[in-house]
Amino acid sequence: MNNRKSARVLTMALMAALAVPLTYGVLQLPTPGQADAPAHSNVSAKYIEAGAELAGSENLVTGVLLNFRALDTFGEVLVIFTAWLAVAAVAGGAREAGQDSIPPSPIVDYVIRLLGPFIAIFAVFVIVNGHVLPGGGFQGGVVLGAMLIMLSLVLGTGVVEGVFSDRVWIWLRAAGVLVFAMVALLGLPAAGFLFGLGQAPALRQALMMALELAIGVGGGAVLAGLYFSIAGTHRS
Amino acid sequence: MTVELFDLRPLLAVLISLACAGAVFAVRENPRWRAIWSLSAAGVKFALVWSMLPGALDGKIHAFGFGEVLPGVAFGFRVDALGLFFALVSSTLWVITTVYALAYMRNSHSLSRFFGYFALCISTTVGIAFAENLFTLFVFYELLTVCTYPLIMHNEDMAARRAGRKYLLYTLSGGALIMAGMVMVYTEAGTLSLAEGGILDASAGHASLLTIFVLLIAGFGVKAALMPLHGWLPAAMVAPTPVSALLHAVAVVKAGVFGILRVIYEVFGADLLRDLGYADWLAMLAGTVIIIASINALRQTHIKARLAWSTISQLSYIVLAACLLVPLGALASIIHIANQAFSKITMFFVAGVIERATGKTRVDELAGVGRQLPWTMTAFTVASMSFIGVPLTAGFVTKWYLSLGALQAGSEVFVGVMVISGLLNAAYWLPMIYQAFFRPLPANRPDAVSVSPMMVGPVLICAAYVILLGAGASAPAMPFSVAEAAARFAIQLGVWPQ
Amino acid sequence: MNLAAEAFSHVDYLVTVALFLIGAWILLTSGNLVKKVIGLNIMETSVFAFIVTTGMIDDGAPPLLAAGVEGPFASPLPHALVLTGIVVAVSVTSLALVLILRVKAELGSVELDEIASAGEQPGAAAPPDSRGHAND
Amino acid sequence: MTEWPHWLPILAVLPLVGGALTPLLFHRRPVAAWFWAVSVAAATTLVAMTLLLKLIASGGLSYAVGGWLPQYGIELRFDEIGAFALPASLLVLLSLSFSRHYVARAVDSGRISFYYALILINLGGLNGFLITGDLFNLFVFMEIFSVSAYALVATAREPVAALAALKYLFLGALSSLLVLFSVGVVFAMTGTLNIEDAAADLDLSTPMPAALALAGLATGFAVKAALFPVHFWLPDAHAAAPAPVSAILSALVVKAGVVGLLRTLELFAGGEGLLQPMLNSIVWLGALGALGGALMALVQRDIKLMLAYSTVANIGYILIGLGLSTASATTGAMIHVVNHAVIKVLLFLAAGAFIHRTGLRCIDDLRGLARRMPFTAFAMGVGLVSLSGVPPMAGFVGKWQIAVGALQAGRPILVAVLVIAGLLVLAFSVRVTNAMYFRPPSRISAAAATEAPVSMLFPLLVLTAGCFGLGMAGQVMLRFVAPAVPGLYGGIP
Repeated sequence: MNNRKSARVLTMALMAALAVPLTYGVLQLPTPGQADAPAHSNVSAKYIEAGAELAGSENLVTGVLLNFRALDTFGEVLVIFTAWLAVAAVAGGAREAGQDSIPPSPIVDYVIRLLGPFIAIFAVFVIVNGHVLPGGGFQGGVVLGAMLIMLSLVLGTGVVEGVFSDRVWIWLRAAGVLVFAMVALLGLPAAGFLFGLGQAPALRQALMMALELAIGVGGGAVLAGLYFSIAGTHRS
Repeated sequence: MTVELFDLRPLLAVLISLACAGAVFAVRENPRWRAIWSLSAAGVKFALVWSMLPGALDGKIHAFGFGEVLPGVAFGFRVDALGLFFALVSSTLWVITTVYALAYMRNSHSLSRFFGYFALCISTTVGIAFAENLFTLFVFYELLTVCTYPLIMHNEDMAARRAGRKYLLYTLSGGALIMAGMVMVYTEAGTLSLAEGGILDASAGHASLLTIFVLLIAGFGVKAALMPLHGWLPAAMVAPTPVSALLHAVAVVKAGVFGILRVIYEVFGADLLRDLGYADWLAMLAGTVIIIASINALRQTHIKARLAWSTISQLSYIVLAACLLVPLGALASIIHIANQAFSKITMFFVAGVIERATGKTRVDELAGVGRQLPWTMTAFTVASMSFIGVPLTAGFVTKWYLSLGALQAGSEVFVGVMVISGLLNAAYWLPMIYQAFFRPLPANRPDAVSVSPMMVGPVLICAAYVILLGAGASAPAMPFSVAEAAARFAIQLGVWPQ
Repeated sequence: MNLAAEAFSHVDYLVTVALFLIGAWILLTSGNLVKKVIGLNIMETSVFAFIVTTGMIDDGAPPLLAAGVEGPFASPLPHALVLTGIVVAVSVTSLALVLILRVKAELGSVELDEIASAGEQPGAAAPPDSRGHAND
Repeated sequence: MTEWPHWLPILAVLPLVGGALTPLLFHRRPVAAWFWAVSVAAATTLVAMTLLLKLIASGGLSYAVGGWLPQYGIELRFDEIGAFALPASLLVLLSLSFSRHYVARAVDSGRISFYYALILINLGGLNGFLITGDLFNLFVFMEIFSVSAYALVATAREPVAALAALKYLFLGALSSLLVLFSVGVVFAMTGTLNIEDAAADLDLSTPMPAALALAGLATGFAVKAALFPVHFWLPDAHAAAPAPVSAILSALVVKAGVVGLLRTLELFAGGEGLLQPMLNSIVWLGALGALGGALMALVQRDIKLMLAYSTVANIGYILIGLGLSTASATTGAMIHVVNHAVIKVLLFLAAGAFIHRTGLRCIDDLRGLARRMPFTAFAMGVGLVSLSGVPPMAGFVGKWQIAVGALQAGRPILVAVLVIAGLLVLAFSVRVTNAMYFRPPSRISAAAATEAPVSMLFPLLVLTAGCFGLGMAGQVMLRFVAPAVPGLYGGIP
């Protein structure tokens, strides 16, 4: 972008050229919020009318995620694991674990240590009640990850990362992918198709719970892993 | 009554020198084995091609098809009279050139690469001769470029690299033009096969027919050194003499001219071209090329440069004869392939001998060479007589039939062109002969180094052939009768002057 | 006249389109790599907002079928899609940040102009071939 | 065994799970990770082969994931376009077998297991992208192979690799967002995400949103396919990446963009009015790309940059074929997708072998290598000759069909473009072969180079045979690909 002036004008023109079809096209879409819009009458109508019994969870979004469109979620879990893989493969320079962070002020230190366990409980609650209340594997995983990052800020990445050995951390991060793969294979006997959870309520419930936990723990471990890599490389 | 015979010989003819090339590459720097491999392959190929002569004489056509690579695009060989004639000339000359090259290149470097690509060249030339359709012809045409490039680059010095680059620039763009032409022929005619003779018809519309004609003629014209596209030929003279001999008498230029013959007779067909009138323009171009190239030859000081320009003008003889679109013209063009090949190769061999024996390469240094190398210079004189068109030599036959053809086609101007070119040829060959024989040897000239018989032998054999072609033109076993068969096939006209 | 009414009812879409353009502008014109990542995130949020609004129903309840909850339910599909989209956004952003760290460590700066100008002198960002020894 | 339908999801899941397991099982054990990666890739190739046999035997295969029919869940479909998974898996297998020694030197030893994991995940994402029949699933698999591609570019040690990967990432993310935005628009208009159902429900009475979605999808996939104006991310990324990675990127990941365009054509098959302007612009951009790419390749000094620009040129050919929408042009384009993949992997691996042995990347430094590394030089020669489309080799088939298609569509200028671009490619091929065969070595490391190890020569040998074989197999592949064409253009003849 060395000749910044002409580049800006060029992008300005591009933006204007882009804006006209975008607005005009979007305006002609069916108005959002109308009950008769195609977005509600087609696939979503089927989910709402028969979704709960078929998917086995009142929270239809989790039903869609884990049951109807399980392949998407498998892809999803894999993308987040690939992100960690990529960061680990690309992070420049050797990463020394166990480097002490700048000690935050004692108040922040004390408050975080106090809140730590409560956040953990909340994370578990969000993961476990995914099929009833809004929440689920990803959301719980993010809360778990946030807690781990907060603690490593206070206690130092070395301490939090030292809780498990490298090998265990990798297995934790891959939990989401592995459990999902196993559930997918289990789908063959259960529902006659890969990624199927079958109609037997007890089995379906157990499988969904396993998935939720795996995605939660996996997601949290990966987010923590991302922070460790970024935090580690920063200092090297 | 042409009978289509399934026969392995065309395929074997191509594969023989391929195998020989492989063997030569494998045998690395062992001169004895290399000589044995090259000569035996040359001999076997010579025998194979000549074994097909009797069959071809009484109308049998040997064919070998591989099947379709793409819909309408097949890979196959079909030995018709025209193809066989070209293969006869090239395989005969290849035996002689191999003998000559073995002697000439004895102390040169990276000889296994030289003789390997030398053999590959001939296998592609025979492949071009036997191609059943434009696609196979194009494949071997491009492979010929790839095989001759290392030969031109043999000396690996600056001049060789520049000549190689120029050669590639011309021939590869020629290949691209043919590719475009081929695509248009395929879309217009639906097939690329040269078997039916005249696959295009007037329904294709003037614009696309003219484009196809220009693309194909220009594409093949590059290798046939038609005037605007000839730039690479004089530059390629830096290559060693056997390579120039092979390139300019047998393989590359003849492939170009052969391609033009195929386009005129088998892709368009004589009748369609007569209606369209494109051939007259090409004839005019060929005529001018004959004159201008001869004038240029006058100005050249190096022997090999003069030979190169004479080749350019001789090639246009063939194109001119073909464009007359009359049976005699076709006969003249086909027979001139042999005449020009043998005469020109004799001259190249002579130039090589002179260079080896006396180290002289310029025209004005030839004073007294006749006394030093009597036999070589007599062969040179015979070849010059053939180019000038003296009776009893090969050149005369072509000029004779070409003039008859021109009269039959009603364009007398080309008879004038024949006469003028004859005079010009005399103008640039006779002084050389005069200097060689009638000027005294300069005093301080060291006496000639003795030259191995393996180099003088081929010179004499080719000179003999030139006379044989001229005198025994209508002898039965002579290639002349094959040329007649080819002409009759090419024109498919009932009337044929006996 | 109906264009204005149409525009009013589609205001949510227009806002997402505006956000999309702002994000694109930042991504394309800012010289600082971190600003580019921010621009990318703005674009991602705008697309997710757009997808969620397609599934919105006026005064509809969220798609949780607990007993006793009636009324039109918002369609659950866009929410599932956006959840997946958000995770993709997180992974792309984290990879981008690590790459920026590496660029900073190896090329000395996160400003494209500085990297470009540093590129000219055969200093930090030497072209790969002249430092071929990396593979010896 | 071929009747078992569950091979289809396994085609995508196997490499993904295999890739995820690699760092778990073989962290810091590079040779074991290599064996694991090669065996997973081999297994995927076998699965792809069984699916191909099933496709030839009993036609297209549709699979409802999780047992849910398209109204509820995701539908996977295996058709002629999906069959590209077989060459893709095979080429990844060959690149993996090549990377054993190359990676040992080019990537830090601790990260080699991550490298193999990323390549397998990339393959899994690509296979998933090829077989999915669902728009959003298409986006998810695109993200999988894109994220792994960005990371793979950055695994190289050179400092410029991180910057190149970053540029690739920004443009890739931008194009993914355009695709996601268009998926949202299609969902808003039809309510479904299945390509087949969406194509049926797409009412073109209000053309503007459909045009918006079409433009978004086309631009997004054009950026992924490195079509001419938006190709500038490709040369830096492919030149900076390690050789096996640039082979996979140039041969497969870029082709996913082309497959995305094919899926868009399927989605909008009903609306000819919409498609025609897009197809025309693709043809002209493709033509510019073909000429521009070949010209840029001619002036490059670094051999990998040269090969990267020639990828842009070949993508130009393919998109000309696609845009022409005549039967022979489209089948020619589809065949050239496969043939170019084989040629480009051969070329990048050969260049990789040179770099591995001599550390030199400049074309002028590769002088005289033919004597020291005869097999690699021969493989590079064959690859360059096929790249330029000389008849008996693989490059000719696609180019011939596209040229014939161009003439049938009544646009002779495109034949000229193809022929001139072919000439330019020939020009730089001659430059490289000239340097390798006819010039004395000018660098010590070139003079002292030794032939590449067997694990590198084996893939080169297989690919050279592939170039010859594919050149001859044009007829078979044409008959195989032909049924896919009517589904693409619907109304247009």
